[in-house]
Amino acid sequence: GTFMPECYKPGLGDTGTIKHAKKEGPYRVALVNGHTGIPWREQMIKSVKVWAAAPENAKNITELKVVSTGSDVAAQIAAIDNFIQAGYDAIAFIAVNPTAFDAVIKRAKQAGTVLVSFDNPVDNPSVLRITPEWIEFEGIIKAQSVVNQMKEPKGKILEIRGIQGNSTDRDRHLGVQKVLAKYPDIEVVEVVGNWDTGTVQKVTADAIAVHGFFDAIICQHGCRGVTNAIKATGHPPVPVGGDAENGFVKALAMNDIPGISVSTSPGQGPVAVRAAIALLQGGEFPALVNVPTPYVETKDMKPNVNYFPDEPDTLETVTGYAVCGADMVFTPAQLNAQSADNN
Amino acid sequence: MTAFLDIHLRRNNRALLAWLVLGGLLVYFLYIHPRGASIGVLSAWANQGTALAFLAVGQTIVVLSRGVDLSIGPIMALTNCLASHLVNGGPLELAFGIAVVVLAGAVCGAINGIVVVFGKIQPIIATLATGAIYSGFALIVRPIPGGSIDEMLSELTTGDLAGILPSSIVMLLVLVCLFWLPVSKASLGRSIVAVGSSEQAAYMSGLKVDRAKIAAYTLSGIFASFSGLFIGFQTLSGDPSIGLPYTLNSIAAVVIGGTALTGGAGSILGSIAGALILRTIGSLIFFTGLPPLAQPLFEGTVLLVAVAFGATRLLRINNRLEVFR
Amino acid sequence: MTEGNSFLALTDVTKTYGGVNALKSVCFEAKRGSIHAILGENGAGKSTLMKVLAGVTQPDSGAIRLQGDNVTFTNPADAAAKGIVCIFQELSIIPDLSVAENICLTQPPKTAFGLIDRKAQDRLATAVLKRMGCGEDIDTRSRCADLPLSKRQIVEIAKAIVRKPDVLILDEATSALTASDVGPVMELLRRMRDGGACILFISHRMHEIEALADTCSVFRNGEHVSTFASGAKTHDEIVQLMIGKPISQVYPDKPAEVPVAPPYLDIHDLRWGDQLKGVSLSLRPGEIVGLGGLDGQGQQEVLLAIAGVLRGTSGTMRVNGRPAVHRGPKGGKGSDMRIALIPEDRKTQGLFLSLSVRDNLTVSMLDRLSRYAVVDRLGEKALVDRMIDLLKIKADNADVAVGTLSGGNQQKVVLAKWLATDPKLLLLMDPTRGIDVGTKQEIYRLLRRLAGDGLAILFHSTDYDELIGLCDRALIMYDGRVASTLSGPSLNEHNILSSALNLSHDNSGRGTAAPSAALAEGLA
Amino acid sequence: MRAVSFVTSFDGPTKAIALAMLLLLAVGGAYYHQFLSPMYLVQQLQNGAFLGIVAAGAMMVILLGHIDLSVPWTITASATLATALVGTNPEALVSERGLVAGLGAGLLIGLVNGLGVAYLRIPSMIWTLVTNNIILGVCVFYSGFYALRSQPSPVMSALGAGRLFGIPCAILVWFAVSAVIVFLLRRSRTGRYIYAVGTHEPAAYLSGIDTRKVIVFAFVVAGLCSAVAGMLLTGYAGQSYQRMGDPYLLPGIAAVVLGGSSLFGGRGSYSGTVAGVLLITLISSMLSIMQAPEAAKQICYGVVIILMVGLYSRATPAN
Ligand SMILES: Nc1ncnc2c1ncn2[C@@H]1O[C@H](COP(=O)(O)OP(=O)(O)OP(=O)(O)O)[C@@H](O)[C@H]1O
Ligand SMILES: Nc1ncnc2c1ncn2[C@@H]1O[C@H](COP(=O)(O)OP(=O)(O)OP(=O)(O)O)[C@@H](O)[C@H]1O
Ligand SMILES: O[C@@H]1[C@@H](O)[C@H](O)OC[C@H]1O
Ligand SMILES: [Mg+2]
Ligand SMILES: [Mg+2]
Repeated sequence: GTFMPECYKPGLGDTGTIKHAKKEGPYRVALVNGHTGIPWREQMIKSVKVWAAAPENAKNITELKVVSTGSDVAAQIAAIDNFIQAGYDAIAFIAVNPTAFDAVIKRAKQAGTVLVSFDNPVDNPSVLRITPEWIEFEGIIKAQSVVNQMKEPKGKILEIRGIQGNSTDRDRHLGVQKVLAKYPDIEVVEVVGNWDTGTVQKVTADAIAVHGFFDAIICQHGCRGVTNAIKATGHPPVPVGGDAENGFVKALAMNDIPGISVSTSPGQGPVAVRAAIALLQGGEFPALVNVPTPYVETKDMKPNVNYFPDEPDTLETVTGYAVCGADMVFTPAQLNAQSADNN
Repeated sequence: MTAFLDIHLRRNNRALLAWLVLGGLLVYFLYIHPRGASIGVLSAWANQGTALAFLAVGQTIVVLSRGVDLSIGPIMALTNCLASHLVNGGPLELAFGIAVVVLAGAVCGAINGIVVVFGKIQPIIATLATGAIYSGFALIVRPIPGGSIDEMLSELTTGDLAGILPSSIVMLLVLVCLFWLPVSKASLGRSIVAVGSSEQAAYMSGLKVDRAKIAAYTLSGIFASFSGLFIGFQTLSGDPSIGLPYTLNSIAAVVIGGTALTGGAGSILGSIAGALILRTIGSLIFFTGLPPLAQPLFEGTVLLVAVAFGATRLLRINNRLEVFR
Repeated sequence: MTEGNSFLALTDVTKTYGGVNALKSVCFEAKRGSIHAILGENGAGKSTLMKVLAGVTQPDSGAIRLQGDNVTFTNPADAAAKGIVCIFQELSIIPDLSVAENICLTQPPKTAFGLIDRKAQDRLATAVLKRMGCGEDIDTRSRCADLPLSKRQIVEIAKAIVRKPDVLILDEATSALTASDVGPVMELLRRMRDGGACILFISHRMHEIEALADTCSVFRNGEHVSTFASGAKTHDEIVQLMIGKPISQVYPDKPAEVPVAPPYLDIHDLRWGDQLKGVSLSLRPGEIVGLGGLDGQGQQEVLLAIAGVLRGTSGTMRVNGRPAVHRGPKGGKGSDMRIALIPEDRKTQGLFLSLSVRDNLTVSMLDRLSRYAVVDRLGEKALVDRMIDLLKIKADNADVAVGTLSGGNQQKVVLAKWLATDPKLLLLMDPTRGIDVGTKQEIYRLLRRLAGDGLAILFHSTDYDELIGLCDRALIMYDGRVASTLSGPSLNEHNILSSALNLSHDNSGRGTAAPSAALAEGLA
Repeated sequence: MRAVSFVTSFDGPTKAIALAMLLLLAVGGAYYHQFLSPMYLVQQLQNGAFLGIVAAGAMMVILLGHIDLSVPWTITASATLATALVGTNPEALVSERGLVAGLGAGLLIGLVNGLGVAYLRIPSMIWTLVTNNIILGVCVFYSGFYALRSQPSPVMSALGAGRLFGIPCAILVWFAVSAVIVFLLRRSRTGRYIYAVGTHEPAAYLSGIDTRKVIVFAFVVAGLCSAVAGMLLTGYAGQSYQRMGDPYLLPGIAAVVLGGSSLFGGRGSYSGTVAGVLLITLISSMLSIMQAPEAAKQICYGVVIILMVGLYSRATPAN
């Protein structure tokens, strides 16, 4: 059977399994992040380090190297190449672009380096890819919940999209379309919020000023901007689907705005690193893994569980994946304590 | 060759300094690299700098004419997206595809030149605007990353030559020699420099100022298309937003390479060194023991030191009026 | 005037800039094989006419005929293609290119592959410079920006003559040349004339015109006033044509003796790099002291050092009795020193060409014109009016961009802006370059009056005539030192010349005939 | 300096932009009559306030012929620092220390920018790029050690999100900043110096202006403006967040140039900058509402800039 199937579920359109030749541990592992200056990514890095520092995990790791290369794809490819050259056993990475890595994946294969691609995965069936199922994430879970929380499934919905030209945005949008297609009485107004709170807030406020009223709002990221705009324009509280940043979840919970917070947790980082180690230990994985998608609707939100009144608004409230084991959930305190003093 | 590619560098030693710094950084990088110096490591190192180096070359030519090209990243992205449709198939198709891609880069560059010259618009804003337009077209050509590019070409250009030299660097130098060297030694190159040094004087002297500027931007577009092609060879695909981090970095490379943004003098080779320096700084974090959250700060600081080197010229100035040059 | 043999003819050329009539229905013609001098006050329209000829400016109306054919030029390249080459008043040297590259800028010699042949280019440039008598002075490989103004002007002339023009226009192209350089240039121009060229020569130096011109045309207020054969009119008659009234004495009388007073400026053993090798001088209030010599002997550097622009100078400097340490013009203009520096190049150092006359006039004294850092606009207006009045600046109004004024009026603005600061020590770097006799006379009188009011004036000039006519004393520099101090009767051409060449001026020193002859011709 | 005109007479670019905006509203209004509603228009002013304040600062350095590329992380860093201090001092007045610290951060960054450009003579385009990277580095590093708070102080909230007599306070802040800038440029000595240094620095130096101080001053003002925008944006969004400054850099520069300022320095009017901000804000809002695809937005944005700037650069030929 595959490794921890309750956590590493085969993804939609899965194409078999992945297994590598077993290697003796402990291992040298690298984590290659792309974009810098994004809280989710920082929390992801901290999560990996908290997890790797736990004695039962540390014993399998001789070296854990974490680098962030920024948004230049050439730099990210070079980072992976260098870790391959340097003989690292496994590399987990968040690709800055899903299609750019075919050549380096080939080189990894030749060198016998295990690659795990997560969060924004590559489009290459020969590496283990761990990702939320974005169509399900944004559609079946978020859009459906928003529709369900509407008084009746008709009227106008505002959909706030992410950065254009990005495949994640496209997949998430497809998810929304798929669900809303079932409701002929729902009209969708699409605007672009670039995953940026301030921009989301402006476009939401503008859309409200022009359209007057929306029956519901679906937002990808930066969704605190939606609740802000609702408040500022005096728009009546309507169901809002959004991200899991503390600020947004707080805003839903504390203002009784119906809605749902859906997220991919930065806990994906350790989930991916653990998979890399398991692969080295001979574990078998579905080639495409869909991590579960945590979500919570407003009515179920609880302080210090789903949101943290004393933590910053940019904290990702879902700090890990409970189904993936007790060691995959991190408290804010643990994350904050994670100092950055060794590699 | 330095002499040819240095276009009246006021102090030739700025480009030389850039190469020395690069040499130092590279040696340090190879030293801390667990694998040490090997052709694989060298190729990976060269590959990650080549796309930026192509852009830096193009940017330098525009800067020499006292312009600046903020559309260089978008042209790179647009040509990369085009390549992901066109650079596939048999040898003829490949040749045709590459020709179209380079032509597209040239056309974008020429449009920049025309907007600057006939629109009488300052280069920064003109190319900011055309850059937005090219980005729009890149999104049309390829709404999300994808497509494919010939793998054989990829291996040829990103691998090594006989296990000695990274082929990317060789290709870079060959293309520079083919496309810029003849220009720099002909009247056109001199006109570009003259315009950058003093546009009014060039005009009064009866030089074809407009033609020189358009040529500079066109060359920049051509080098941007090489960059788009090369990143395509590296990634085997097209991505409409691939150019984003490149535009400002190409300017940084030019400055680090010793070319003054005030035009008229500079060094193409210096800019290549500048580009490689920038990328080597990025590589250093792979194997230093830096905490991950300190890495961006480290990169910034090294960049700061590299840039602050430029200030040492003040120490040699004894006539305060020369400060303003 | 006969239409027949004129090579170049302009008819009814009119050009207006806003309210200014720069050219009013000008008819003008010039022949081949002749040097045709163009004279006129600052702002008479000389440069505008030349710009029309050279394709820089398009006339509002009128026609240009070249060898009988109507021609229109939309840019300088057009004009050059027809054989008209102009050396503009604002130089058109490319600063970052080398001397050789500048000289061969438009038609570089090419190799078989169509690339520039650097060796041939160097040879060509060297040959031209040699013909101009400065074969050794200028290294063809040096960057033009590093050359002093006078050398740049040589390159500019060389650059024009290698193009073998049919019509060569020199718009004050000799204004920055030192006497020693002028001679060979004149000789060259004569040879070109003899070769059939049509040369239009603008200069405010009357002796150059007398020595060179075959024909003279005088312009006044945008109108062509008169054309006559050189020598047909006396100096005074020409001046009268130019300014519309007779002018008697160019230089004001010198006071019998300068009032005794402690020196305002006292410099001892000033050194800077290898350019100043121990300069000592002192200057009393009320004194006008000239600074002369061959070009590049440290005259500019002395003034820059006093103004605090140079770093790393040694020696002592006392201003008003107190040791002076200050860094730059800002410190210099402070109330304890009151130093004003009129820089060498008005376009790049003295003025903000795109800003208004008003802004230029007040920029150096805004600190005194404002309260709590807010500019007092009434006070400003009063000052501007006063300065325009004092120097008789010809401008439509104070709001026009200073770049639109004629060269002479621009120079007056530079002077005015510093006089407005009420200086006690005035450092002038060749302030009358490109300025007409009338204006020169005004400036000389003004300076003398200011000296009379107690101002100390240090005056660097490339025009020896001026040193003799205006200054109480002249310091002649040679190789970073003051070679001699001349005053009274010993302040004469001969002594200036021999000091400049570092020959003792006591004996007749005619041994070195060659350079002296060249110099003498320049001064003639 | 005559070029500075605000209330008395509007210059060419300002008028051209006003016309363009009327045209835009007329065409847009035909699709959605709400584009003409006061609520929508006031909202555009509010949306424009952040960009407007950034552009005011950008203009100061652009008038000198320089550029400030550190805007993104100056905004983010000042906001991050401000909220971090607010978070640890929740009492009402004490928490305003955060606001002061945020503004101080902007000032300090501006000072560093200015010192590098003026005293080290490093080209601003590269120096401010470097400082931007350094600040990013500091912010990422800092967040590794501390649990940062992200709430704005009461004053920040009031200014960023509150209303006074029905007018969003952000607009009033923009107005106040504008008043200061206009006064500075038109009436103060420093304003004159800015135009002089921007026109030709060596001449300014020889005129007895300490050009270095003028440059430093302009960068400090720019840094302050970025910080003010950061404070407002934090109040508006109810939180600080990383990369919050990213959307303001290029539009800020574009607005200034659309408004007729020359990137070579020495020329530009503040009214043009305001008009440029409004045009950019309006276009991007209207295109967004009309659900134009991203490609069309980009192309439209580029074409508008070329048309407008091309139009008046041809109307007023330089020399
Ligand atoms: N007012 C000024 N404006 C612009 N640049 C200046 C100015 N004053 C000096 N500089 C130049 O800046 C550089 C650094 O100045 P430097 O430190 O040598 O001058 P300084 O004599 O120490 O004066 P200061 O103490 O004012 O810095 C020098 O190369 C100088 O030419
Ligand atoms: N570009 C311009 N814009 C406005 N007015 C101008 C411009 N160029 C020249 N003028 C005006 O035209 C008149 C003639 O100027 P021009 O430069 O031809 O004089 P000039 O005879 O060459 O004087 P100078 O001996 O001082 O060089 C002057 O009043 C001048 O102010
Ligand atoms: O998955 C996303 C992650 O990649 C990004 O960095 O932050 C937001 C998340 O939704
Ligand atoms: Mg003239
Ligand atoms: Mg100092």
